[in-house]
Amino acid sequence: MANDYLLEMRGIVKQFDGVRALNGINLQVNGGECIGLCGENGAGKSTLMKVLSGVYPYGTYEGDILWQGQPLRATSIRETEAAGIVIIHQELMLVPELTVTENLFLGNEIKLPGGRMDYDAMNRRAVELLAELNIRDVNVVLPVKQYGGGHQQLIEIAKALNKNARLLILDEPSSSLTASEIAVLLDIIRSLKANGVTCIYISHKLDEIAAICDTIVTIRDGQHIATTPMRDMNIDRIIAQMVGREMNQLYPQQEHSLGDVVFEARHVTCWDADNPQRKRVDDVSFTLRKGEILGIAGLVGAGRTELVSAIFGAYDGPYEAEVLLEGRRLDTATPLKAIRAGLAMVPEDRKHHGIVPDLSVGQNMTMAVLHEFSQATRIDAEAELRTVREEIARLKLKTSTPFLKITGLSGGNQQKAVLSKMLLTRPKILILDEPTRGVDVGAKFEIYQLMFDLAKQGMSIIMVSSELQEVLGISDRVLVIGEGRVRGDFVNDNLSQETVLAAALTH
Amino acid sequence: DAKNPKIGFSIDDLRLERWVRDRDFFTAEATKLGAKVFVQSADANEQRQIAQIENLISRGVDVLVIVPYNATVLNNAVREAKKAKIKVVSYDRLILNADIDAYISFDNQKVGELQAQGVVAIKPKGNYYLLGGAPTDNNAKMLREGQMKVLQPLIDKGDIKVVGKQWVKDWSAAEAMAIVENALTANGNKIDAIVASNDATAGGAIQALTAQKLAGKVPVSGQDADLAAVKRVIAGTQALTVYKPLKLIASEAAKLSVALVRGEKPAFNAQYNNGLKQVSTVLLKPIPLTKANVQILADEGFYTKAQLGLN
Amino acid sequence: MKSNQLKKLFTQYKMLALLIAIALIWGFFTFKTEGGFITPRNMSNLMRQMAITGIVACGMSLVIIAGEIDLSVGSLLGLLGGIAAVLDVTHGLPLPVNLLAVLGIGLFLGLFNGYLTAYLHIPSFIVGLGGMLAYRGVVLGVTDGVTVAPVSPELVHLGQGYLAPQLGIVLGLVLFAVAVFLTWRQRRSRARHQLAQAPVWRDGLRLVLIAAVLAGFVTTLNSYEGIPLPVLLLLALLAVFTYMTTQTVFGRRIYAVGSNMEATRLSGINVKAVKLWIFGIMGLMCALAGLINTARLAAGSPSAGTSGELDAIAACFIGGTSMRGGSGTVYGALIGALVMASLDNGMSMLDVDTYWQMIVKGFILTLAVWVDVATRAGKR
Amino acid sequence: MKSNQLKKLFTQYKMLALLIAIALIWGFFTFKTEGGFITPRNMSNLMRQMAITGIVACGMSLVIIAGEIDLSVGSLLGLLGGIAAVLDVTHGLPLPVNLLAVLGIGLFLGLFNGYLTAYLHIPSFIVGLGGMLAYRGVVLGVTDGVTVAPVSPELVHLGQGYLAPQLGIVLGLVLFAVAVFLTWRQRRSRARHQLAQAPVWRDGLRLVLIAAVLAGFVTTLNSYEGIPLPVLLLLALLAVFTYMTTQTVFGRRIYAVGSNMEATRLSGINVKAVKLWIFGIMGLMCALAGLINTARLAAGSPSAGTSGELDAIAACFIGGTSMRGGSGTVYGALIGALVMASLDNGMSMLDVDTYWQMIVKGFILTLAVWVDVATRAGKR
Ligand SMILES: Nc1ncnc2c1ncn2[C@@H]1O[C@H](COP(=O)(O)OP(=O)(O)OP(=O)(O)O)[C@@H](O)[C@H]1O
Ligand SMILES: Nc1ncnc2c1ncn2[C@@H]1O[C@H](COP(=O)(O)OP(=O)(O)OP(=O)(O)O)[C@@H](O)[C@H]1O
Ligand SMILES: O[C@@H]1[C@@H](O)[C@H](O)OC[C@H]1O
Ligand SMILES: [Mg+2]
Ligand SMILES: [Mg+2]
Repeated sequence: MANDYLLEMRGIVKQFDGVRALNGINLQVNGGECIGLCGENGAGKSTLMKVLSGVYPYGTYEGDILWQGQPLRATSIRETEAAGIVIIHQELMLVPELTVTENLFLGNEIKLPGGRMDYDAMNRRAVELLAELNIRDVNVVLPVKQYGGGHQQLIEIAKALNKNARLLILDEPSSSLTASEIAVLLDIIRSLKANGVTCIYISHKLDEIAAICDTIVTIRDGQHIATTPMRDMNIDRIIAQMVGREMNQLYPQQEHSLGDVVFEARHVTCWDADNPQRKRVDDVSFTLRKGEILGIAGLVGAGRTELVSAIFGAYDGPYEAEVLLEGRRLDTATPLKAIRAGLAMVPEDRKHHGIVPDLSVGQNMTMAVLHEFSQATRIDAEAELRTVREEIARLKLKTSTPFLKITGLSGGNQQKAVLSKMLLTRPKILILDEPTRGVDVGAKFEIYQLMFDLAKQGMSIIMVSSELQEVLGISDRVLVIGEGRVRGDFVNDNLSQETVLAAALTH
Repeated sequence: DAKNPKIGFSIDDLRLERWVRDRDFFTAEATKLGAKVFVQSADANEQRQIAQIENLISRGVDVLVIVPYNATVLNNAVREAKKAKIKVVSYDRLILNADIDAYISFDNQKVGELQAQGVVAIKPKGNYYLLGGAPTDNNAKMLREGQMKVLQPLIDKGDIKVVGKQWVKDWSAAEAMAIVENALTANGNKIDAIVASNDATAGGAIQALTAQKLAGKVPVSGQDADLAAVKRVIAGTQALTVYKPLKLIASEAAKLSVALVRGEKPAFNAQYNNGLKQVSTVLLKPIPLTKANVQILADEGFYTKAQLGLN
Repeated sequence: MKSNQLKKLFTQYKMLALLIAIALIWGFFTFKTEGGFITPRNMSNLMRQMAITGIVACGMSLVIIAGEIDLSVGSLLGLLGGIAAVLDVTHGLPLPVNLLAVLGIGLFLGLFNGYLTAYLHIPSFIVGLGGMLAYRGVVLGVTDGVTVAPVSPELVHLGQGYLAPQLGIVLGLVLFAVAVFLTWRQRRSRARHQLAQAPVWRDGLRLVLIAAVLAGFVTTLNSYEGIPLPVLLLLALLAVFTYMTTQTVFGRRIYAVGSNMEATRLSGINVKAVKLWIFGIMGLMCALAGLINTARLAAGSPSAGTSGELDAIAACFIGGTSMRGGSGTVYGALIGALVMASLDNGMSMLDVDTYWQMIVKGFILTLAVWVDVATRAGKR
Repeated sequence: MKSNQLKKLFTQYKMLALLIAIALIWGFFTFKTEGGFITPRNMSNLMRQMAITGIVACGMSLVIIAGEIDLSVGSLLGLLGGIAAVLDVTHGLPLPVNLLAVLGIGLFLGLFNGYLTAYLHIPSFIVGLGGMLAYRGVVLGVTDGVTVAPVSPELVHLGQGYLAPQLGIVLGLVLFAVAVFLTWRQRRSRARHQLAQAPVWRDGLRLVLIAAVLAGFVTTLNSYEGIPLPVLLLLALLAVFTYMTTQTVFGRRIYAVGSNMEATRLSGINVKAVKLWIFGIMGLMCALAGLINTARLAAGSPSAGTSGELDAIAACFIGGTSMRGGSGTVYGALIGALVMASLDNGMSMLDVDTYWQMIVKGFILTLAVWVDVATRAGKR
């Protein structure tokens, strides 16, 4: 069966510890086109691209990859790069201690005889590369850790461009870029396309996809759903394909009444841990009413995580914050004090800040309140188990047994376990930082429902989210943060995305 | 049993040259007497030595011959042996405060005297440095006593000034070298003689002297007649070593052990107080060895002529 | 469920593998020594020889589970043993006072190490390295570089005494009763929570096995002189530590801290305090080990405990404690200590040259960890 | 830009702080020994005494920068020194052949350690622990437990020889020329990249200082006997390693691996190979150190190098290498070694009791790392 696809992936299956992240995916790519790869969080987009780019070497997945009609069985990234496949990873993959130039050329150094770095040549080329991306305020001989997330993302893109790709994979390259930077990026992709480079573009910002992609491929739960030319699509239809149902089902809108102001954060200011001159959060104040769900929106890097960490006493660097609950000033210098005062936070980075991998599901859930189960010194295992079982039932947490190691759960269920850990402390104020990141639709829906239930019972909730629709879908009020400052405070009364975005982007 | 006794030989540290030879001579003689020898080396670690002694006891030996690393810590181990009706012989170094049956050694005080005399013969006056042995070794103290017996009168007379003295951990050459290097510096090289307590430490000292081009000019003593040391004596960088015929002590010890098992009466010629009791002792005579009489070693077959480079 | 059971089986297997390894080692040595290895006297020796490393390994396993390391324990053990000897010999303190003093100092120094690590954020590796030097220095200072002897018979008894045989038998019976009770309680609790129950015959078999081991243990040691006091102490520590790590809040937190310190902190747990106390316990264990060591030597020696940290660390790793923290057991560490002690004892009985002994031990340590790493799921 | 300068200043400060610390230490000892400390002879001793630790520390700093640790180096050094002695004394191999053989074996054993770490994924801590035991065992086997002596004068010369004074002067001049050239090149390159340029007078001052230090170094050593060969070797290694870590592709990859191994791997770099070779180089350094050590003792001693790993590791940490990998310098490690050696030398000249020496060293190590940790920006 001869075909003239540039790339064909057939029946790709990839498992992690028995969980199928990719479940027999097929993908065809024509030379010169730009594919928009869409799917929800956890659909398997990044995993598919990692298989393609050799991060997961041949033999660790099932299925075949045909590159220009020939089987590609790469065992290392070097081989795929040699073939012309280059990937920009979703997570930043820079080496903080090395300079911008050294990062740009990592693995592709220009050498002088004797294995010497040809710094002159590399620096010259680095400046050129960054100029192509319209970046002029980066000094290529300084360590990359001195630059923020947005710049680092651009440096990653430049690193990939430096590799003369035939197929360029961009996995959420724009998540930390400003609008003007995104415009430059899209221009670059257009000119690459004009030069015959094929692209696979992954983004949750569907307008970007609509703007530059020729073909839309959607996947869901590790399976291929559809391949459609963009001209037959619009954003709503992409979403429908992604989630498998209509938008309005996504958010369980439920009425709940708001009480008086119970919580207040005043003058929260955070300084960068590595650079005490720089403010990450600059004098933010806001209030919260009983039973209210406050959505905090903003671009990535706006400082939302820092803001809520500081309130919870978990921020790494120096900070100042004045926190009042029911009119009383709280001491929230450490998470321990915050929890005792009635605050709880589900952190953004589940893997590093949420779960304790060596403990079981149940042990993770009771961690924060374990002392409540202990008589004298001994843990009352039966009481603990009873509580865990109740919680599992209440949150519809899917686990074979409470004794399973938590790493054996799917992301969404891990998230529920972490949520449960915090709910067991019976907080008055619940802070959720990106609570649905990496969570599948069903679980998402359940989490939303739970949030409404809690709000109805009088709990106040602060939810940080990068998904604007989520913010608009469930918040009573929306606080917009930009560059560490409050850029807007809206009551969510048919609030539009445009209004929020405009606020986030104003300077 | 009495006819073919089992002997356990627990040695401090086979990393010191002389003990290797002691082991070989001892085993040879004991085998000749119909005994079987189990050898253990504790590598200068007291805990290991105790464990090894305990293991030898379980092994069912009839007599234990011990070269203690630390003379003071074997009390319990010896008690265990006694409980199992095992005879205990202290070899070369006296085990203190313990109920041992016999001690066999060269007269260590005498060795110390010979060392001091050998050096004094060359440098009757001047600045002396005293390089002692391991602080855990009872012999080191006896040696120092012997040395002082010779030196004290001269010190009192004002002929000799002791500019420094140190104990050398584990009789280590490297440690001795650093000590002497720094002593030379601290005294502006004005050290006229070094009384070193054995050949390993002497080797370190001479290495430090060599760096100052003082080797051969400053007399250094030693003991054991280690091959390297004998070569230094021949080369003139070491003034003397004290030759303790190891074959003699080893075979005497083997005979002594077998005799104890067989209930015979060994020929003791001295008594030492080890803090707990008077220990019956066999004392052997050490021989001072200088360039003039090294050929004894070849004559006695301690080394071959080829080894010594004498033809 | 399946993968879970599989993993559980494997964890059980790992301990089983170690026990089989011990059985093989013992069999080999017994054969080679024509039975000498397995005699009551040698078993008694073996147990006593492993006691000191075992006591330190108990504490060390907590430290490693919590994701830290303590290199100062050898010196600390030496220091505390030295202090015990000085207090006994020079100051003639009565034993109970002496014990209390030494335990107090041990606790204090352990907490000090913990403070440097947890509150001043000096990596524990460095704290240990510094402590290794400094505490050894203090030992030399305290003992004045000479061996402090002879210590009082009461103190010696701690290291060389035995439990009267009758009491040993009673102890064995009590332990067996406890095992029966625990099995019964577990079955009841599993039944109450409708959890899969092991078949009765398997629990029965397990009890029979436990009975056999206990009987063997007690009669063997009794047919020599009884259970040596250090071994008794080790058994008690095993019980206390197992209880602590599996049943108490503090124990659970040790695993949490080692597994993911940041997540633990964000769950409102005072991770610094947890670490502080782990080091405090380590200090207490050093005090106990130091006392036993001084008792065994019947003297306070300035070089006591040298490189004791390595033995303890090796025991933990052989016993399956993970280098990265978060997992491990105290009984694993003790089995590790037993493996090492058996090798030492057997090879020394066989008259194997020291150099071979060291090579074999180094090899076994690396091999054990390699097997552990290689059989863990996941590629990288 | 400002914060950048600040940090740079601080990094410079750290080295400066160390240099000031050395100056204070030297001043103190000079005062206390009434000048004895600062005599050419003692400076020569001091440098020679630090050479072995320095050589090992060069290799160790790479290992630590790459995020690993190697505890086997002390034993490995002893083993390789022992092999050198045996080949020399027993087999009478000519020096060049001997050198090649020992370096080859060192490389091989280093690569073997690296293989276990990088390819079999055994944590380097364990590999080191196992190696520490096993290699020491092999030394005992190879030397048969006896000190192998006397080694040939050629070999001894390696450890005790000196560079002829005239050559020393030439060397000093060449080094100064290199410094001038490098300063000029740096100014040019900074100008090209529009980085803030230090004022000319400051670079000038720096060169004057360098000239003074070089002149002092050469004349001091020359007024004794010349530059000792081990010190020369150390200087050469400093140059090679600095060049390697700052200018070569391999060197930069060491930092990349230690700083973010995953990112490095995903950049298509064979991180396993990088680690393998780092351990290979460590093996080579052990060979050099072992040779020098044997030469210095004029004998192969079975206990040579004992606890050499601790000195080297301490030197790296005092010199500002980060425990977590990714940052550190070779010259920092050498300054760290110099601090330790100065303390050793000075205190022993003052006849300070060993125990105080150990306490002071342990304290200084912990203090140095604490200062490092505490002055790093950030709260936790
Ligand atoms: N290394 C891993 N170990 C275990 N599970 C993994 C691993 N990487 C991914 N997964 C799981 O595989 C599934 C697919 O993840 P993947 O990262 O490919 O999603 P994605 O579509 O890129 O999502 P997102 O939009 O959030 O980036 C998820 O359920 C995730 O939890
Ligand atoms: N992966 C990263 N590596 C380095 N720096 C980052 C990274 N991600 C974010 N940053 C830095 O952190 C700053 C603030 O990030 P923060 O997490 O507070 O943003 P946020 O508003 O919470 O966004 P989000 O949570 O959606 O990522 C950014 O300006 C950026 O400089
Ligand atoms: O022969 C010496 C011996 O008597 C002493 O005890 O230890 C060192 C040896 O050199
Ligand atoms: Mg992804
Ligand atoms: Mg965030």
